[in-house]
Amino acid sequence: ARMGDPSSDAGSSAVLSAFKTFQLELDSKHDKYERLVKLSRDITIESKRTIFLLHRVTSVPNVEEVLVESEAKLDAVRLKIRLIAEELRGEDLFQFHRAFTPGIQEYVEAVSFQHFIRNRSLITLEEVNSRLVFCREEPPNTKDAAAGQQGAPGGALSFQVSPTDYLLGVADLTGELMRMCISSVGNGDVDTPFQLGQFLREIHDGFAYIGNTGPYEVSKKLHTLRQSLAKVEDACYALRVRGSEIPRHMLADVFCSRAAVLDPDDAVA
Amino acid sequence: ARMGDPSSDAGSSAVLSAFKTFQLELDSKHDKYERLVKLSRDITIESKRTIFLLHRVTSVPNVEEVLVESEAKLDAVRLKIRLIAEELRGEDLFQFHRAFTPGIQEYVEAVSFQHFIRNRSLITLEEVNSRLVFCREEPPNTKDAAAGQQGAPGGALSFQVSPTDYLLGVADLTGELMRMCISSVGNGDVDTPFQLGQFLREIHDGFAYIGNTGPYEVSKKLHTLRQSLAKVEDACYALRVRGSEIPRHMLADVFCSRAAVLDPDDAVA
Amino acid sequence: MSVTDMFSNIQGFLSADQDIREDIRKVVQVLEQTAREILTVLQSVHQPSGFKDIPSKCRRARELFCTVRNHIGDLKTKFPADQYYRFHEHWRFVLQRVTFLAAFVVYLESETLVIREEVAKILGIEVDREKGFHLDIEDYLAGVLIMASELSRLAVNSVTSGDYSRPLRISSFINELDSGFRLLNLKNDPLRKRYDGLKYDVKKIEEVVYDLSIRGLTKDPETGGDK
Amino acid sequence: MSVTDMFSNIQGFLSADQDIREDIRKVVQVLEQTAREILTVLQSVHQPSGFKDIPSKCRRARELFCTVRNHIGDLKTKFPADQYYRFHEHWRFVLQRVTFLAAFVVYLESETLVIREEVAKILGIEVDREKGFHLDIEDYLAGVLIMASELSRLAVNSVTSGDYSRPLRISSFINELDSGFRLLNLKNDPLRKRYDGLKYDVKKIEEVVYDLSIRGLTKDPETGGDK
Amino acid sequence: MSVTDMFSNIQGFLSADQDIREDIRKVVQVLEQTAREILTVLQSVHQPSGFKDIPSKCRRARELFCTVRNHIGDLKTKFPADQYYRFHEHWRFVLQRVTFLAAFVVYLESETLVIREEVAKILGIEVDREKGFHLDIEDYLAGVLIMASELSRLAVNSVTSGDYSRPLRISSFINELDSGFRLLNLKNDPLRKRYDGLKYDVKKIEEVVYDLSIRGLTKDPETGGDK
Amino acid sequence: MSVTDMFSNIQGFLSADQDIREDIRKVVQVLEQTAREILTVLQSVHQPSGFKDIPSKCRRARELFCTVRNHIGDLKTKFPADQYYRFHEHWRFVLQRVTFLAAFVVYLESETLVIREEVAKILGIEVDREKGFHLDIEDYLAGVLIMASELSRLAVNSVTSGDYSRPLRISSFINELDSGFRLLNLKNDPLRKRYDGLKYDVKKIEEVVYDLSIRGLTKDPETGGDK
Amino acid sequence: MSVTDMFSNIQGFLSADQDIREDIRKVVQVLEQTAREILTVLQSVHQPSGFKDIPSKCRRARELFCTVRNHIGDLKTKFPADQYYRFHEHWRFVLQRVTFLAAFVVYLESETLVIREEVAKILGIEVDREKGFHLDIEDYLAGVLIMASELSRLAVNSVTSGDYSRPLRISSFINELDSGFRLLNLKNDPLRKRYDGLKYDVKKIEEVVYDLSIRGLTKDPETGGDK
Amino acid sequence: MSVTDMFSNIQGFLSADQDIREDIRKVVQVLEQTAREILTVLQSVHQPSGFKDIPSKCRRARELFCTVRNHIGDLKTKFPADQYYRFHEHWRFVLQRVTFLAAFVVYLESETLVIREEVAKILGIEVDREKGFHLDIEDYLAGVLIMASELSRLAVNSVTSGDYSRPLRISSFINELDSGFRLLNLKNDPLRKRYDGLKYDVKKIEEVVYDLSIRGLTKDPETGGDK
Ligand SMILES: [Mn+2]
Ligand SMILES: [Mn+2]
Repeated sequence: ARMGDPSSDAGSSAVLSAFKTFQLELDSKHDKYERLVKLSRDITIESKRTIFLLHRVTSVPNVEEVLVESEAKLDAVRLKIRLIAEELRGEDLFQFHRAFTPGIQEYVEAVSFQHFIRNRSLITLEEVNSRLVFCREEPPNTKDAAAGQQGAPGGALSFQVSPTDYLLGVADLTGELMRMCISSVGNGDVDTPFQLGQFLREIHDGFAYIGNTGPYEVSKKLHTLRQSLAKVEDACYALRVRGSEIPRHMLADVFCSRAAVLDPDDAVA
Repeated sequence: ARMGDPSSDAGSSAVLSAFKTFQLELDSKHDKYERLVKLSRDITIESKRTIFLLHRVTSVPNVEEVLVESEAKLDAVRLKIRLIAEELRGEDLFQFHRAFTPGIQEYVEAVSFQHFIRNRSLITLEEVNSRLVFCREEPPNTKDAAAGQQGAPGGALSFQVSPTDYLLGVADLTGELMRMCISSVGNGDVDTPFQLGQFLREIHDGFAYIGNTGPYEVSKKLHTLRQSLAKVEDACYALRVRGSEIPRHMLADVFCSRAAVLDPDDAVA
Repeated sequence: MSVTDMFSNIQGFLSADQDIREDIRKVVQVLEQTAREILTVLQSVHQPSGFKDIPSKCRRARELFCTVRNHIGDLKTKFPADQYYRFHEHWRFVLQRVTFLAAFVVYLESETLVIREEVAKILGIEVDREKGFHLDIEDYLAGVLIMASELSRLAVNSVTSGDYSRPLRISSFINELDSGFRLLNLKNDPLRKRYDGLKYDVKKIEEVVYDLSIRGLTKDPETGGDK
Repeated sequence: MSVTDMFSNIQGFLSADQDIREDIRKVVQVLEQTAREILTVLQSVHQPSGFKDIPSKCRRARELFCTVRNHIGDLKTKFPADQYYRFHEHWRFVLQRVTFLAAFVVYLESETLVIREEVAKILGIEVDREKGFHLDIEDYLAGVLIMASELSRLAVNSVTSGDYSRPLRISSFINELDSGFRLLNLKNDPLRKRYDGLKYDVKKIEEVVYDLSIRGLTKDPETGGDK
Repeated sequence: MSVTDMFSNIQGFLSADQDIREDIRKVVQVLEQTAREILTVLQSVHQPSGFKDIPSKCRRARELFCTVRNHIGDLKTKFPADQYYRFHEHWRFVLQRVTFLAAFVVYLESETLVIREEVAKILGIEVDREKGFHLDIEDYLAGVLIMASELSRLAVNSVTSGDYSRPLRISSFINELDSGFRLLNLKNDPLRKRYDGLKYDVKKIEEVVYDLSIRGLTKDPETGGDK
Repeated sequence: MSVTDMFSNIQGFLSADQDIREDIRKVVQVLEQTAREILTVLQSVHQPSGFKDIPSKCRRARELFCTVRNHIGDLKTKFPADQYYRFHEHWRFVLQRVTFLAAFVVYLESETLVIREEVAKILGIEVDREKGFHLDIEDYLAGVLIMASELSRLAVNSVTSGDYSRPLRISSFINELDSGFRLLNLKNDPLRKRYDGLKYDVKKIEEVVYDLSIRGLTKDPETGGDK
Repeated sequence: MSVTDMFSNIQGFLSADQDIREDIRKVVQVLEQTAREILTVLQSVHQPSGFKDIPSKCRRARELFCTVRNHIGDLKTKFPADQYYRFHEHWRFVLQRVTFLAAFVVYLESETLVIREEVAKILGIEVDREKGFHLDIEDYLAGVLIMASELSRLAVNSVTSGDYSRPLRISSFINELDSGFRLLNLKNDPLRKRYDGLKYDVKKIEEVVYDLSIRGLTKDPETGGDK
Repeated sequence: MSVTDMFSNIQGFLSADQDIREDIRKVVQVLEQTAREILTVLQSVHQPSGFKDIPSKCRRARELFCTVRNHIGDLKTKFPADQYYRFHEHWRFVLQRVTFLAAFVVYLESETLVIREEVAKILGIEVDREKGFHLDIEDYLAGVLIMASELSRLAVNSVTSGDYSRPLRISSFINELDSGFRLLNLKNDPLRKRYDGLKYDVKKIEEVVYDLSIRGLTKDPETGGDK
């Protein structure tokens, strides 16, 4: 049962053949890990692009169009997450967690940003996860038979975002909210900044409540979060202060649309 | 007497003309500083080259030749130090200390290395400084008249190495001593390593005595110094241990010269 | 070739490299000096009096760009043409500065965004790496972003000088720039950080426009038309 | 669900997680204490006197492995069985230590490389992840590498104790191990770093063998050697 | 001389040096305390009430400068006169602070830039190095830059106190200062870094002037202004 | 005594020490949890809606301070009374936090600076070290400085919520605090660094007051007169 | 009490504290000086000549410990007895140094491990915290570990000086020490790090013994038998 | 060209750069794999059995260098030829490794120092930067230094295998190499650090030669040697 036994003639090959099986095991693990890293990278890139796209809502007339387009992009991302879920079938999810956590966090950031734009509220972890349940019936370009074999009997394939990844994604979301706030102010949109201020304060208070009881990565992001909040509060403040100067009768005109601000002919009714 | 006085018409030019004189003062200071930095760099390079040259003593038959060559190199370095002394005539030496300290330290390292090879002892600060007194009579390629004007009446021009620069140079010397020790062992020279060990221990004890009462830069070098000492002590140890195996009757032959070790015909008498 | 000869050769190579870097540093230093002079010329547009003779300031700056071209011409001779990236860090910073200055001059002259080709021409360098000493995209973009920040300051000072229409023109220019940058997929690199600063410039300019519009100052005082 | 509720939920999760980690830490601490005791038993083989009764030391170590098994049994109860890798970092270090100790005992007993299955048995754990608390392949290999380093020390001390043949056997054992590891495609991970250390162990042992052979001490003592 | 003797000698030198530094540190500490007191006196000009009696505050500060002169007189006795730069770092910071305070007092009194000679006189020191304890040009300039930053704050608080003309005067003063500094060839040293901060002060003051002008508050109050 | 016996003894000492630290850590953890709860209650004053019922929030915070007192009471029992400074680092951070919270509550209630005696009373501890578990001066000051930063945020958010008079009151409070701190001779320690932050808070609030006054918003809206 | 009065009070407290620290620092400085003198005396045992008169060196060191006791006696008067841990950091380092020196003297005299009680006696301090200025366990252990490293150097230099039996005795002493430390449950603190260094000392000494034994130098030269 | 079009273009450039780096990384990875295989082949020369068929091992290594050439050929296609230094860091490490392997093969075959031209030929690359993908001097020298360390190990193992003449030849080879490096004026860069290591290799080999000579084993075995 032992290797390297000098009494056996094939002793040398015992150790070497053991290491050959180790090699196989290590390689297959590494390969899976690498595949997951690649998927994670793709997810990160696509999520970042979605966020970029979503920032356009502050400058285009048709918000719904942007939301529809972002939904299509996020669908593509979810197909990638499905591939992760397939890789993890039967595995201990945490064994490969480090491989895909950056992508998942970025997805949470993107999907929660979209959710905020649509609903002005924070998407819950349950809502995030509910979009990551994949039916067996619709595998993209795969042979139904093979997929069926892999699937749990009668069950759907699903991916569970961990609370920590959710938290980290939401922490990054606050940076995007800050950027959106600054853009909104620039574009003369006065409602969004105040909504963002309120919302960001709630998230900030939530993180303050968790404090340093969460994992280290969360605490690390608290500083940036606080800076984002300060920028948004400053922006709201600036809007209020400047708004105080508007003659009452002009108010409607000034804020009726972005065009009003830019078109000098309409500026004074 | 004040600038920017709004009552005066030429107020604007008062500030600007003041700043023009500031510019002249700053520029001349910076220029002097830069000239000193360049001199220091030249000194560093030439001193390093001298040290490189001196390391050859462990591998060439004629040590004196190397010493003579190194002396010529150090003379050239001293001419550069003379130029520094000239730049500093009438100045506060410490105002420009940072500009030339690297070069001076490297010179101390080189000259003390040479001194050790020749005398197997530590050059003193006084000895270092005594070589840096420059007679007015022999300025290299300068008009005698001009030099005469600058010189102190009847006095010689001199440069004083500060105790700290001396210390820092000696601290670096220990690294070179360690390298020399390793090379000596490699070349079958058994006396030098023991002399080096003794000498390095004395320097080490000296630095230990000064401890952290010196400037920060000195304390910083203590660790490297201790490592160098350990390497030399290990080398002496190795020599002793190996030497213990030599049959008594062989001793003379083995250590009579480096050639003996390398030439297989002479190895066994 | 003996080992000794070979190592002597090698030492030659190493020394040459150090000399090159020293030479480059010297040229870069005088280039920085010239860049500061151009900046001083252009800075005066922020002064109330400065608004009057922008054209003459631009002419003066254009003259100084001759010196820039000479220095850069000098710089090119200091290292083998195909080792641009080996020494890039040495001139990167100053190249971004002069790009900013070129972009600022062009904006002041024509209120348009200078294209990379034109910056290259002003600096006497190339756009295509293959053709010689060139202007890297990242450096061009960095220069443009520095200008954006200068324009937000200009918008503020225009108002002080009583020019109420310039901020509106700056605003639409900067907005266009911002849209352009949004198209880029910037990594978390220095450029991204600079770009994040652009949003504050946009915001500042919009606040000026806002201040003007609530006071009815956005109309052209004389003729009511666009400039 | 309000933002506050959401964060309360998560806080609940985090607290539970922390409690689990606290429990694990406690068990790991006593496990480390036992590991240190086994080490103390085995360390004495480096002493000149220690060479005489290696078997009795191994027996004593085997007894202490009972305690190890109990502690690990305790550890298993502290977290959900299918979340091994979530808490892996907590016991990774100590698991590598006890693997080393098991491998060392087996080497001392039989001069063979312990296989993963046997380590698992000694520790009372599994080899396959699916079957329960198991021994990760990287942790097994790390433990083996720690032993290699201990063996290079043993080679040195064997000579001191006058045993000149053991270093030769250790040398061939370590060489075989080295060949085995060279088959593996190690990434830039901790294991790779540890494996880089193996080179020093190999070199050290080679030098011991060198010292013996230059003195003619490598010959078999029975058949006409020097000693 | 033995190695031990050599090191004893040097140790003697080092101890003496440390004693000097200790003495200097003590005087510098009380000097800093006085500087803080002067600052407290002058800080009150930022308060709405403070604008009324600037002259009396300046007088009070002038009195405290007597103490400063005494402390500096004390400081001079602590080290050999010709080794100013050897210990420069110890008092550099506080000398810049008191220069700032002197410059601020002079500005408040006369709205002019204090010249170096006058700062030296206020502090009881020299301008020329040869004549004794002197004010380094870099330290003088650093003190002036600290004042610039204080003036940008003063511009803001002037508006709060209803004084709309002071920001305009500060603006033109600071602009002149900025032009002056742009003449200097600053290296990448601390002064350069401080000067980079001046840009923010300039910008801040420009924004105050902007706020005033867009509201028509920059007109002379006597001749038909808003107020 | 044999070496082994001696080390066994020592292990006894070390274990006892580690147990104390473990106990302290546990109490500190729950104390931090309570502190975070109080913070959550008080944070809501930054919300527009939060301004309405500051008194009720303060009452709620006061209730939670009961829990704080209980936890600290518990903490005192965990270590010998005369070893406060041996374990100081463990509770230093949380003590500064709860001091900040106490100071903030008192400010919200009465717009005054809480004195150390009162903080001690709120936390159920002593002021004098000799009398028992006490509040170190440095920790008290650190807590006060954290509050200053919170107040600058409050000034900003007050304006957003339409309360234009609160920033003026905060401004004069912070100015008084600043003068107080200027009396202190702080070393280059963490406290000094925190105090440097106060300058930014002062400036920030001054800018808020500036923004209000240039728009004439500092006047009392009802009566139209100056305050 | 006004804010100003309160801060004046506080300044009083802070000054007193700073004065204490200043006093402590001064005594610690002279204590360090004496420690360095003892070190210089003891360092000479590494010289080939030094081996001859170890006893006289130890006597000289013992004399200098009188001075140490005086300085520490002085130190005790500088702060309230029950605030040992408040100022611990100031003397911690030097206390570990003199503990090392005491341990080294005792080793050189008797080749035994000094116990904490004896160190305390040599230094004129207590073992029990309750009784006065004492020697903390961690500081005692740190001092012992510094000595271990010095002994590994001594083993090397003994061989160089031709003393082949001392390394064997050092080896068994260090092994015993190592076993002792293995009984301790050290946290990831500075002591743990130092202890990790002990492993290298053990290995280093083993290699010295190895070098001696492979050359047959471990045998007693006079009698020719095994020891 | 509109601003939008221009920025779209730019985005294209940026993406291309990232793709290039990704491609390079992939090729470098397989190149490292091949390098490890060659190393495994050559390592066996350290084994006693390995000495017999060095030529066949070298032939096998030479075959594998075909694969190296293919991979490097592949690498060249991944980026524009004149941007070598832009991406240098990506392949620097592996290029030093394969240079070492080439130098080692050549040494084993002919006991000469491979010149840069020959390494370049073995790797299928250029010596002159102008001609294409080339071998930088620093990388060549680094590779040679890695080989020196391998040779010191080979000297030790030669003795173990009973080959007493090889260490002498290695010794004179390494001495020549050392003299060569002494001609270089190395800065304090990575190369200098590696070169410092060479001294230890020299020392190690000299110790082997020394061991052999005091035993009279340095004579040619055929003509009257001991063995
Ligand atoms: Mn983001
Ligand atoms: Mn050196």
